[in-house]
Amino acid sequence: MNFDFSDEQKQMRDEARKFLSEQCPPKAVREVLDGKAPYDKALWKGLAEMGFLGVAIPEQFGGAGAGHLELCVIAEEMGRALAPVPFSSTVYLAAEAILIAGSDAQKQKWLPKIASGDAIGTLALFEGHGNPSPKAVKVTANGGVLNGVKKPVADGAIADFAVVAARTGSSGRESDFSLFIVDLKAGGVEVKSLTNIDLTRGQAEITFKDAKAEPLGTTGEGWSVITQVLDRAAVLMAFEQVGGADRALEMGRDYALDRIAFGRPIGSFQAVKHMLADMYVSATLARSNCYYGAWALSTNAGELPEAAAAARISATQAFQHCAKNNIQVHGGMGFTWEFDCHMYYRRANAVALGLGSLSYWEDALIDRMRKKNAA
Amino acid sequence: MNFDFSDEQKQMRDEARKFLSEQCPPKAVREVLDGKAPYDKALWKGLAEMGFLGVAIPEQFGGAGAGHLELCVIAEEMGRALAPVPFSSTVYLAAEAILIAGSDAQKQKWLPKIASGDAIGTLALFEGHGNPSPKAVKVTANGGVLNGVKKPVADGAIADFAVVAARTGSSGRESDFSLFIVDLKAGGVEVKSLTNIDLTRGQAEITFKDAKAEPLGTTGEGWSVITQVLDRAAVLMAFEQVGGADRALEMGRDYALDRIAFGRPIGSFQAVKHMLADMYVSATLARSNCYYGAWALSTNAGELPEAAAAARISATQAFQHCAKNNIQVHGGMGFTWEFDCHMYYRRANAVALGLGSLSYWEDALIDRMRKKNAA
Amino acid sequence: MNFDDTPQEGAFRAEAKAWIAANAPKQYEEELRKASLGRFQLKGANILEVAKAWQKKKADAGWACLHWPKEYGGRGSSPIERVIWQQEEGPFGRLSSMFIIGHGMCGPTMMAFAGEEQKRSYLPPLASGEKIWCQLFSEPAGGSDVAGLRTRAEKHGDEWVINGQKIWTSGAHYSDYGILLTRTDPDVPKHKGLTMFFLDMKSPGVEVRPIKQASGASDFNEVYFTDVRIPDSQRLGTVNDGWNVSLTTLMNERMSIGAGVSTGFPELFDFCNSLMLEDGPAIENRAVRSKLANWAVKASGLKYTSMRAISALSKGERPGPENSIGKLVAGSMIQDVAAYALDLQGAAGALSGIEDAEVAGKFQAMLLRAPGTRVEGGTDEIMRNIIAERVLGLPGDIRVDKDVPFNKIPTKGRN
Amino acid sequence: MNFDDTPQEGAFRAEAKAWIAANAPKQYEEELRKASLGRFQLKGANILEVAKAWQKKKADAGWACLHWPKEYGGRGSSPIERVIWQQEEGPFGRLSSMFIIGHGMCGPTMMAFAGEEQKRSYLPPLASGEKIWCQLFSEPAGGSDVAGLRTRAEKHGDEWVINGQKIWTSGAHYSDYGILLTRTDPDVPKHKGLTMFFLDMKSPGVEVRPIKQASGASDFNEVYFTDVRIPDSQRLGTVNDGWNVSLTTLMNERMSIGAGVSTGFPELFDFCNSLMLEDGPAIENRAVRSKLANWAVKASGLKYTSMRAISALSKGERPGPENSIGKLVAGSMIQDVAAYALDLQGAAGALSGIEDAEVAGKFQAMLLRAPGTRVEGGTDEIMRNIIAERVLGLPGDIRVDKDVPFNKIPTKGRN
Repeated sequence: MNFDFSDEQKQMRDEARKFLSEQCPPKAVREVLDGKAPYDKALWKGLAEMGFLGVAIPEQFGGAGAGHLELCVIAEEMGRALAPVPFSSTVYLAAEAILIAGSDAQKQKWLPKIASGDAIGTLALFEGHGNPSPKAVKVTANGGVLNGVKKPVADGAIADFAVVAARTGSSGRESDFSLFIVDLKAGGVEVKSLTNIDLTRGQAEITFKDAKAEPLGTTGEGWSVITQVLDRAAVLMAFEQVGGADRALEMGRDYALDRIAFGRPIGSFQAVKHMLADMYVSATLARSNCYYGAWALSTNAGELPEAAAAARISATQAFQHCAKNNIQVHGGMGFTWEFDCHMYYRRANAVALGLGSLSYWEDALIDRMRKKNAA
Repeated sequence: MNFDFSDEQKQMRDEARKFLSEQCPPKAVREVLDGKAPYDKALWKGLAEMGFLGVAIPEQFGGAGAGHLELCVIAEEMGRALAPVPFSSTVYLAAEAILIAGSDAQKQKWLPKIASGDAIGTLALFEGHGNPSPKAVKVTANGGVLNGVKKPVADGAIADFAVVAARTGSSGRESDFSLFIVDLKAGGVEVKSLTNIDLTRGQAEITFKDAKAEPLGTTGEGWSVITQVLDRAAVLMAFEQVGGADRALEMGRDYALDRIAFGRPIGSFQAVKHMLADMYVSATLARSNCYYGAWALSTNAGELPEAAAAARISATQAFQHCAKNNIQVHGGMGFTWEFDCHMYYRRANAVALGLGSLSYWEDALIDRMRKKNAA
Repeated sequence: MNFDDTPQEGAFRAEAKAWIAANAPKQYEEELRKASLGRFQLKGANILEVAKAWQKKKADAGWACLHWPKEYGGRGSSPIERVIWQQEEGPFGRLSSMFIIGHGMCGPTMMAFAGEEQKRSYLPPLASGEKIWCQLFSEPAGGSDVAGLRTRAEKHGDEWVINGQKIWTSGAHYSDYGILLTRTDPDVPKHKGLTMFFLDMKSPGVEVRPIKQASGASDFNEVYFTDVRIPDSQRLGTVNDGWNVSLTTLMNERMSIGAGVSTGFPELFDFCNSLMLEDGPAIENRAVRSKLANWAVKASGLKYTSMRAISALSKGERPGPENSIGKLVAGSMIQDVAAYALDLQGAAGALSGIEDAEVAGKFQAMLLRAPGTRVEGGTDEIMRNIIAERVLGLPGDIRVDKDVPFNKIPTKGRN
Repeated sequence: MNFDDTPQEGAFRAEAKAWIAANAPKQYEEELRKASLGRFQLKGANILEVAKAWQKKKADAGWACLHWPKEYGGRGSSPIERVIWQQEEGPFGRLSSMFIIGHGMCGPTMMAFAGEEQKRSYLPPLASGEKIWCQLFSEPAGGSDVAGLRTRAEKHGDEWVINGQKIWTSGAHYSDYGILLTRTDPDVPKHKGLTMFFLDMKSPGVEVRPIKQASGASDFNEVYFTDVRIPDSQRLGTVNDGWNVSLTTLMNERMSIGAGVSTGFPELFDFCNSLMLEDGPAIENRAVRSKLANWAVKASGLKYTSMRAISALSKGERPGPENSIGKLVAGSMIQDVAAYALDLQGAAGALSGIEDAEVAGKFQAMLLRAPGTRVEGGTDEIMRNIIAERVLGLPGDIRVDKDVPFNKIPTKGRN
């Protein structure tokens, strides 16, 4: 048994951390936070050059062909650095959807562009409030064109293309849904940026008016692909969340060591020590659940649905917990714009929702465990 | 506004506390805990003599005719002292059911006996696992006799009579249910003691085999009476719970002041201080909710259902929280039989269930708030 | 046990109600009612101006600072009358937020320590809202350790010269006066070398800079002092006795009960009553109901704890540190409530624009503002210490700096 | 990343599996599998006898104390082999509970500090279960402050005379030997005046009294020492260096990973899968599902944290204090899980008799036993301190007794 990343994977993590600490310091994140740029283009290019965008894309499609464990390692570092780039939408959602359901031609068209940083992609699934559910999809696909409104779409305002879930039938069953690839720069597409709590990652509303759409995968099998994509993305996003949680914990720990009150470091007060200990506990539990998710993802194990839900729940909780209590450890200073604490708090609360909320995944986990139990 | 007990009521509390500290010290509770007696008969007599058993029973029926606020005050002290007597079953359940639904003759027959300590009563509602629900009642009443099994029945093994919920129809509606008074010492009644986690208060299984039963209230209105009785009992029991919570908090506080570790009182460590502060917070919130419940109970206000549920939830949580963390403050010693901590832990977890579980009342509270909101 | 007014209370309530009905700025009532943590605005109006106008109107009719003596601009009311006023003022009371520091802390401190002439001159315009006061205690290096402040006051003849920096000063940018805690002797232990003053915020050398908060808003300021001169006549209390003076101020802060702490529960309950989830109304979902019930009893517990405190007040009892539970419970609760409201919205819960987000982004604003509530006016940890020490009588934390000269206390944890 | 054995590991696992299949006391397998916290019994059999027989059988075939050197009764196995053994032994491993202290703590301490002849004489029968050892550290006045112990050892010639009282001694009533921490110099600070010994529990003057626990059971004892004589040759480590010796013992305690901490989750999940509530199956109730999901990820998080530790072990890394999270998380979780299982049963949840209660009163027994888990082997608070200090590098608590002679430390908080 070796329930750990390999030395090569750890080396890749070190490289990614070094690269991001140089190319994506908090100052760079703040450029996007403060609205000076929609995302960090230089960083995006750099990530492509490092081979990180295509790490899990096969070599024949322009990627590094490494695998999903390597992608998990990169994801953690992206989360740690709060990288303000459309990594998750492009790599976890769009690329994975194409990898799962794309034709060879589609893979040839999009995957190399993703790996090279030339195409930003996303998944357009949601239509207003609510969680992933076929019932909630109202956008229609008819005669090769889409009509309707998607909202929110992560990184929708900067994306070149989107994988869109649309209704192709009216049987009232899951087989009513199919996926399409839409070139967002083409006609019939209107994109509007939406303000969201995480100012370092954009959200958008996309309106399709007879927008040309190319089917992705078999008609009527869209929902099954969506489910697979969400499970994979859940594991990858969980690594981002654990990276963020760890960094928030570290920030809190460092501050507790440095900051003096009542003549001694605040980290010598049990209230602060134990708060940090509890943050460590939740971050550790999340990391361990994530490792299991990574194993299931990389081996395409039958346990993936359950492992993905567990990783997602645990990492969401840990990041929210660590981010909010990092502010608390910092006291008043943690509540200033100047300190970085709030960037983690914003991100923690935003990524908790993007693939479906905590409640949604809680329910999904028990459903999956129950099925396994019955089987 | 005077959202507090009156000076006379507070004086009654002081009297009750003094009486119980003398007549019901932990040593007396342990007589029952250790199985040496099914309940404290001397204490029961004493409570009757003090007028506490009939405090809310009108004078015409042999009571003190004081009222429910006075009963709340006594209930808190009973909970504080962990009084090992059938007070709650007799006074909150049986007496209240008769007060609400009894004929004048029934009141004349039973209430004076309750007030004088000559009759122990209870409510026989449950039939196996589950919460209060008409669906769960299988015991039938036909031709003046009952058949079926009730379990658990609080204080059932020492009770002289029981108010029994039974099925008198088969329409599938609440109107199928009626209440009866059954003399448990008469024929057709078999009583079996059941072990339960609170060794200071008994539970029993009662089997009725053509047991003679006298209708209590109008046939078909049993469920409405049950609901009223449970709401009233919820407030009264919540006072017991707050009394227990307060005492557990006090025990923890005292131990934290006396016990030295690492050269200083353990109460000087923030982990212990803050645990006790949190216990104080939950006990205080519960007390305030209970006061509102007491007001609603004593004025028979339309807010009673909501107030009773809030008091019940809050007091259940507070007592469970204070009882378990009182053990934690005491460390290893708190886990010995010799220390009294476990008696509060046992009681806290048992009374949390007797009128329906926390989950049941959570659901009830929101139902009631929602109805009020819609109205 | 009852919620009824006494005849006098009833009469007072009727008078207050009638006056408010006739005079309150009704055009803002709806917006004031809908305000929630992190979301408070009046469309097309300047809140400060509206607030000042309302306060002046109240003062002119004798409804300002009710519990203050009449000669200082108050009404000489009993504490319970003040509570009744607050109940009747309802949402319009939210317009008092910029006066809370002045009325609740600076005023009482002036009343206890200023000279009679100063009181007659400074207090009435403070009561009427014509002059706004702020409180200058907190410093970057201080935090929860208020007495660890470093702003120096040095005596030069009849004046004191102030140098240093304050932080978290609410309303400093629109304040006319402030009370200021300074260090006058760094060679003695920290609590023993402090002195309190009041000063004109327009004095030369005072510079106010807004702090941008994590939420993006700016409710607080940093205030820099460069050779600011304060006449010795504006000293409050004796030299080096500032810590005791400040305790009066802080004690009065706690007296301000009934102002009410926001838990977010009423907003969440309303939201759940109208929200449809995938599988039906949110309010019928058992998981939602369980969460709501747990928050409901906290919210009602706080409400009735406050009622109990008011009852104590009406009997002439002094509310104690028990009131610390309000902020402690509400602070982390509103943070959890807001996060859960977003969770119920699914992916769209991240949207925060008034146009795009559910219920105009109310819960998103609440979430971003909430971390501040767990810190301002005493962190959760300080609140638990207060409860443990002052209510339960547990020992204080070990104070390693208690007998150490202030200038010998370390300032950095790691080298 | 994989869960696969290396070829050697696979071969070892196959050998262990085959031997266990052929030799384990299968007649108890079902009961051992169903055991849960607070509920462990073998009908019609004496657990101690069954356990000793199984341990002896293992020892005779070379499967006892795998990681110990062969000359002391072990197998000289690698840490990962020990873990594989535990996995294969499965429910039969629960029969080792009375040997854990001896094998995990006393044995390693003997190995580090006893003479060679003593090791060869005492360790093999300890490994084989023929002799059971206990650990005598805790005292009534000590609690979390282990070094605050008062049991005196005074030198008389070649012997030490012991007087005092120990508490929380697991298995003292069936133990043959014990390791004993004593105070040999009360005039120096507390950590500096301790000395460690091992002794025959049948020595004159040793009296063992069972402690009745809050749960009603008696897993622990008090041990009284009255003029008990121990030869100086049974001293472990130098005089007054007992604290350092005890650290070896306690460090080895933490090395015992993989033993697994009980969270109660599998039991609760099974229960919910079969339970019918008023309105349908419990497992379909959203409130139940939400609670289950939160516990599920804690349980799986602990499971995979343990897997990570085992992987580290198999690479020759030493597991660190990170393992402290297991007991911390599981302790309060099992208490909450048990309380919730009762809640789901409604009023009948209070019943605890095997005949009358749901699932034979398993959760009731768990609830009553659970408070002990939050205390034994280090309270939750001590565990958080360990994580904060040893993992995160935060400062230790302020030690007011560090430089104070032991006999000058106060013993009572209030007068």
